[in-house]
Amino acid sequence: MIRVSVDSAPIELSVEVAALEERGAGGVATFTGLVRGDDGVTALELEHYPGMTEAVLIDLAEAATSRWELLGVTIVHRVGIMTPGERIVFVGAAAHHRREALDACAYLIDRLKTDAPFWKREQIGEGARWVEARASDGDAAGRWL
Amino acid sequence: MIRVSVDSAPIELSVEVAALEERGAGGVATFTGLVRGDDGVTALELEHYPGMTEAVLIDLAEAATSRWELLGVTIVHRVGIMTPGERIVFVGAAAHHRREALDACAYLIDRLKTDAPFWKREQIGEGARWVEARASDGDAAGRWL
Amino acid sequence: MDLLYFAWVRERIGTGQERLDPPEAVVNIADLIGWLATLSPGHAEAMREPERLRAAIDQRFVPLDAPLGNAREVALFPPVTGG
Amino acid sequence: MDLLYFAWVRERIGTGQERLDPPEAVVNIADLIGWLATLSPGHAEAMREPERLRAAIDQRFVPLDAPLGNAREVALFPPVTGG
Repeated sequence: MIRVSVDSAPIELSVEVAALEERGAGGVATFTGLVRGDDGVTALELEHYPGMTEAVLIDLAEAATSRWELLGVTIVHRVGIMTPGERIVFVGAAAHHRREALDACAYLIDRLKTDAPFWKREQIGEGARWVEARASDGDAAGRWL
Repeated sequence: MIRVSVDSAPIELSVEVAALEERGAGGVATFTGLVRGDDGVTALELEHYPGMTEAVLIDLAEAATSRWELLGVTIVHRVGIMTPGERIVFVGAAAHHRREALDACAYLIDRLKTDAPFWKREQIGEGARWVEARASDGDAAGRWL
Repeated sequence: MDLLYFAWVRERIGTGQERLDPPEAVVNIADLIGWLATLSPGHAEAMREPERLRAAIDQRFVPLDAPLGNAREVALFPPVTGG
Repeated sequence: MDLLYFAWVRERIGTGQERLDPPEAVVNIADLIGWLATLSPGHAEAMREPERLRAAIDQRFVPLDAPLGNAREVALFPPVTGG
């Protein structure tokens, strides 16, 4: 079962986890990305490519289910404006065995970082800057080739 | 910040995740182990070694924090009788960077499986059997040596 | 052809979407970037460093030397930074 | 010396804890297992396959050839299966 969502509403972690836990799996692995409040960032804005973003996330979830034996995959990404401490992204995988769930979870977030059309803009007091892509993200996604 | 708990009460996932999210991290990785309902198992009983179990889990959490730069580590293990779908164990790690959080989370559950004195007994209808240790768990823990 | 722009590409151009009809000599993404740069000072600023741009044709990522073919929708944007 | 038993070791012996005073010839865990096996049919059944047993001395895992030394608490149990 695949669930993909791109939404400006806050991510309801309990609801997402409960849906994965109900798949009858032996284990659920999750990763949640949060807005960090260091570096003076007061707000973060996420822009995406409507249509393409959702399609990429569905492809990514399907790639994970064909690579590992999974009972559930969830990818939820927030867009719009959020503040420090809020959730940006949630990925989760449910599987009979923990290794599958853990590996799939790492795979989903690594590949999402390089393959999904989202762009972050940091608000720092009165100013704002577009976040630059990091070479380390490409390296992390390359682990899964 | 380390939190370790061995308790017969159900694991409150939302509470545990919220505590990790409040550490100001960029990411939180979690793994939750659940009682599987296949194989006809009607209940699972977890026995532990009071005193030693808690000490081993604290050592394990400290080993993770010295190996990776973590803002929070949580290990919660339930004991006593539980039914299919209920949570047996929750491990979580909060870090500035996702790789640390993901690796620490996998490390915690892999090593918990081989190092922490817990024993599982499956109830199947009228009968019961002690679960046998699996060689694959030793292999998984060996990855981290 | 529908052109879509995201992030600082959108901001520099001043719009996120426009419909344009590139000349026949524009056969690939790199050509398109070069031609767009001639349209306005905002376009010029957005297209100034092609190596910092990424592209999608009909919602699939493509390299900058990809032919436009019968593209209905072409998007130009910086490297992605989600998650 | 406090002896602790867990899981099927405890069930076979019929108690989770007992205080015993092993003879001087019992110097390591393997000796202890052999001596315990002589105490009762339940002990004998629990100690029948030493290779399936694991041990801790004063709440630290030890191999079966570990000397007892001044152990105050010795635990015997099957391989762990938590998580």
